[in-house]
Amino acid sequence: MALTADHTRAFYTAWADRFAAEREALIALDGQVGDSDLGITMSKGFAAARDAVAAAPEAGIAEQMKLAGGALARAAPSTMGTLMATGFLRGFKALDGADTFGTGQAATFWRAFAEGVAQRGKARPGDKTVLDVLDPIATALDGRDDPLADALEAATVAAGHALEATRNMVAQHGKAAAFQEKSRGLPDAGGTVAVMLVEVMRDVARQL
Amino acid sequence: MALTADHTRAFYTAWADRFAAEREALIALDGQVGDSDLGITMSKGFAAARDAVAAAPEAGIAEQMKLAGGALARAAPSTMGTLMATGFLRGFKALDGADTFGTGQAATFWRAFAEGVAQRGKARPGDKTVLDVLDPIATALDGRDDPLADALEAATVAAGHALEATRNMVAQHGKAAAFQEKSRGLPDAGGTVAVMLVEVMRDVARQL
Amino acid sequence: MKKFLNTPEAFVDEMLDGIYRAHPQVTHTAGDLRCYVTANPVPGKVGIVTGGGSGHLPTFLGYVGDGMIDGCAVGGVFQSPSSDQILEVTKHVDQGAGVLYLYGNYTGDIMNFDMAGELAELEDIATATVVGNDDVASSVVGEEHKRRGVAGIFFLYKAAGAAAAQMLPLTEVARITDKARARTRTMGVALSPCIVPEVGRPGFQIGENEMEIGMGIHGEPGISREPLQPADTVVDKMMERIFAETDYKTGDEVAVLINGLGATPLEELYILYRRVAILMEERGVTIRHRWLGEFATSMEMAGASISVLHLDDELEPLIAAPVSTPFFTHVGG
Amino acid sequence: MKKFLNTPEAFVDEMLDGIYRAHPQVTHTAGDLRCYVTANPVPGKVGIVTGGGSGHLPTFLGYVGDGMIDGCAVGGVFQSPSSDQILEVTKHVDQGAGVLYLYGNYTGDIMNFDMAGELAELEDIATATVVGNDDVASSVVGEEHKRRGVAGIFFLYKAAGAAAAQMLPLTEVARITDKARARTRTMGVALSPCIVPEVGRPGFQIGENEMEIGMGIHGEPGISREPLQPADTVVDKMMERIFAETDYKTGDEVAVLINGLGATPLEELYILYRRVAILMEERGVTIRHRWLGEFATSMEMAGASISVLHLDDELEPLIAAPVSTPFFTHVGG
Ligand SMILES: Nc1ncnc2c1ncn2[C@@H]1O[C@H](COP(=O)(O)OP(=O)(O)O)[C@@H](O)[C@H]1O
Ligand SMILES: Nc1ncnc2c1ncn2[C@@H]1O[C@H](COP(=O)(O)OP(=O)(O)O)[C@@H](O)[C@H]1O
Ligand SMILES: [Mg+2]
Ligand SMILES: [Mg+2]
Ligand SMILES: [Mg+2]
Ligand SMILES: [Mg+2]
Repeated sequence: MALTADHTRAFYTAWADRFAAEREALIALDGQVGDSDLGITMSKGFAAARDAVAAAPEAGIAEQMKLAGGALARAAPSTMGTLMATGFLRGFKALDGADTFGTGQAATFWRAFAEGVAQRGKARPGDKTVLDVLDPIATALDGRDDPLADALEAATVAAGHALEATRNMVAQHGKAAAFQEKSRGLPDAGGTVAVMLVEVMRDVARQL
Repeated sequence: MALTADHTRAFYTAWADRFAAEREALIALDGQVGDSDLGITMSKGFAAARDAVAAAPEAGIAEQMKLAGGALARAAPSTMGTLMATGFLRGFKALDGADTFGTGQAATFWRAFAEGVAQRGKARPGDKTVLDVLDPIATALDGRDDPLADALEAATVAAGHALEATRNMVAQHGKAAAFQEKSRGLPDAGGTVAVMLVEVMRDVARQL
Repeated sequence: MKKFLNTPEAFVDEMLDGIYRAHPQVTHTAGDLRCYVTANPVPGKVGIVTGGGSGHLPTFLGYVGDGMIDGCAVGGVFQSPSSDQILEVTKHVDQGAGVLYLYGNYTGDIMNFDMAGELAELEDIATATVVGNDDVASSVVGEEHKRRGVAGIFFLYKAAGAAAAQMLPLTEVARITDKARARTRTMGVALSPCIVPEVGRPGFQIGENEMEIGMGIHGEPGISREPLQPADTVVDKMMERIFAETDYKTGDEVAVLINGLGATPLEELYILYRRVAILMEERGVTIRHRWLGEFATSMEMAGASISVLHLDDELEPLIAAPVSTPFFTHVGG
Repeated sequence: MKKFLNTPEAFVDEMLDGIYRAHPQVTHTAGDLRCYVTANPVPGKVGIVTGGGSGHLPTFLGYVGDGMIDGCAVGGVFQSPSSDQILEVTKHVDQGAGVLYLYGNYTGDIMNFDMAGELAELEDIATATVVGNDDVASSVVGEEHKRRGVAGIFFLYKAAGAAAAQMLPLTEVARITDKARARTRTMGVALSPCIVPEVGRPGFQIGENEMEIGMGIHGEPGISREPLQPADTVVDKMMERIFAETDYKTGDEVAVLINGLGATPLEELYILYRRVAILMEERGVTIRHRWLGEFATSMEMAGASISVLHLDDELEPLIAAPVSTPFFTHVGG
């Protein structure tokens, strides 16, 4: 079943809840090879995104993404906050006018999201960034035509594997880059966020 | 036996040794209701006094006191350093020209010392200062005519009692004054130095 | 966490409120306390806008004022300001001559300044960008573009501000600032961590007798963790890295900044400076200007950094020029 | 003990060596690094001499410079300078108009300045003395002569320096300085101890969540030890003591100094200032001048103090006057 704008609204509440719950875990994760702010920025950013979407009951599927992107950019202008903002804004552009959100739209959304992040962050695959999880998510959804929940389940599994694979990479960007070899063995913090993003989307799709 | 200038010279080495040995103990004592510097200033000051006296082999009994006073004033210009300097300089004035140092001279020295400290510090008896030990030392020596070592033994005993008595006083001067009632129960730090001063003088007198 | 604050969430905005109450020389725009601008704009002058995370006072906003820079987009503690905020500051300080973006080399800041620059272009405001990357410890020679920006940005603000005050065009201001950038090197050493208010605990641990040479101002790891050594040895180790990649010749002139990271007493900074002065003297290099104190901090972190700008005839008078901001005054000369 | 130093014994003299290397505006006399004097004496002006222990930079020597004071006898950490050193500084700065001794109320300093004054008299140099005693926490009303001198001495230097710069005679400079003294009040709060280099361990302990209101700048005990509270509450408690013994009326003007003790970030000082500004506003009192930063420290102690000078028509222009020292610059106004 494809979702309507009334359904996709639930994504934003669920993301806000999830990142509120993961606040401490993400602080700890970013603290290992970063500056410990990831839990703060993600919980703040997605709370703001939820509020922005909730404040616009008329907003369509794509507009919700635009509102969320703007809210993220303002409330969480850290590296990940800005990248997530860019991703949602690209999603808005790619899906502008869409009435439903099914497997095809999900594939379009995640591809646009990943490309926006790639352009904004100038990272390449293998640099141990969020991109190393976003890209496999988009690829997993590419050309599928099974129901949304099933497709997102596959994407979630791919995301999990991709995150595991970041353990063997050495960070090339952001504050983690300074840790060099010490970053090896740890999953990328931004990639962990990407896994949560797609997990939550899958859970919401399942329940509807 | 009355001492000559060659003998009194030994006071300064012995004081320097004693205050070097007591450095940590005096730091700890001053630390309880003060700023922990007493061990540093007394060890530095009396080392300087020893060196000043050693550098002037011709100096008479009173001149040694003048040299020690000047050295203390320069090397240890803390409260106690300055008071001790004042005491020695008053001793010099009171004994100027003396050829021997016997019980009578010791009485003169300690009285002048105590009076100098009283004037410089403007403390009154009972204020819980070094004066509460210096004054009893001078009084114990007043009018005695027994041998120097015996007289100084009596002065040392008096000093010990006087120091004990400072436990019941509340500090009115210097950094300890801020501790008010908390200073009760503790012996005065400056008074402890005065006891050491007279103990060392007694020990040197005994050995000669 | 022992800090004077009311709530971690209000930390930045109450700090800003305090600053505006204290200093009529600065104000804010767009109804946002975090869009910090000079109250004395100079018509026709190139605007200089900086920005970055809070927690580094007087960096970054402290250099907004007469003769220095014009605006600062203020982020949360150790967080970038948003592109919207940068844009608002840009619009406010633009006097028709364009705006120089001058900030430190951190991913979040770069992305947001880039976004703001794209938006400013749509509003017909020309921008140029210089990104401070003076931290020698953060990447090797040949990879300077990966280096973090730290206290040395002070010299860039000084040079850029003086160049703009001479009413030079944007390209010239950017060229001169970039030259100052290329000639500035910093090495830091940390003795203790700091605490981000909203995190509430230290970002890293460091042993009672340890120091970390090359640590970044957000606690990014440095080159080596070692037992604390005598001050002169610490300076020698730091300056060795700076000397290794500079070509000071006898008779050359430099400007030196000895910066405390937050909890290091000024007394100790002078002990460090003494050794730097001796090392420069040995090389026949003249320290023409020097500043000591807190210029780019990490809140209550203990430690220090040494920045050196290799002067030339063009940069020297710019560094010497008088400036007056609420946080930094130089009477000139 | 985590300090940048070579040996505890060399701490003060190497710091001074660093200062002289950095700042040609000051020099020393009598072949003694610790006899610190301005390099720009003003003929015929009343000289102002201060002194006291090291470990409080920029207090005391940092106020020696143009428009402020003329000399400083520098003691060991938290120790008085000697009477000889005070005398040497006195002789050097005397320009025939006499010398004002201006220092903080500590027994060691008093005794040594008194001795120096007696010696100066023998050399036909007239001296007058004003002893700063602004620390409200250190004794009750009626016993003000027992109060310690802390950061508020900054205002006394400022007033005295400006009065002397107007070429007023010694008695007038002393009268004005004493008026500033009588109208200055300070309250401090400490969050952590500091370490005297030669001692090597903290002078006192304070719990992870405790603060001590009223603690002195050498760690002297204050009024109460309590759990750390929100910044506004801390300010309210401190200001309550100051308001209790001052008679500010609507329309009155004050100067405020928010002073960091050494390890407290500037961000937090602005949060404290914000609340002070609100409290003054509530009373209709104008903060005509304010300074925030480190003015009288206890090395690496965390904490802050608030000083208030109740201005009047005579003091206001003196506080506003421009000054320039290596450690403090005020452009005037
Ligand atoms: N240039 C980049 N491109 C894409 N992702 C990046 C880039 N730099 C960092 N990241 C991602 O950002 C994550 C850290 O995010 P965040 O904590 O917000 O960074 P910071 O605190 O440095 O601003 C990293 O784990 C990585 O996934
Ligand atoms: N006004 C005074 N007159 C006499 N003795 C004093 C006075 N004030 C303090 N003292 C003595 O000085 C001792 C402390 O000496 P010291 O540690 O040198 O003081 P500070 O560190 O405050 O300069 C006290 O224990 C007391 O005996
Ligand atoms: Mg981070
Ligand atoms: Mg003491
Ligand atoms: Mg961050
Ligand atoms: Mg002392």
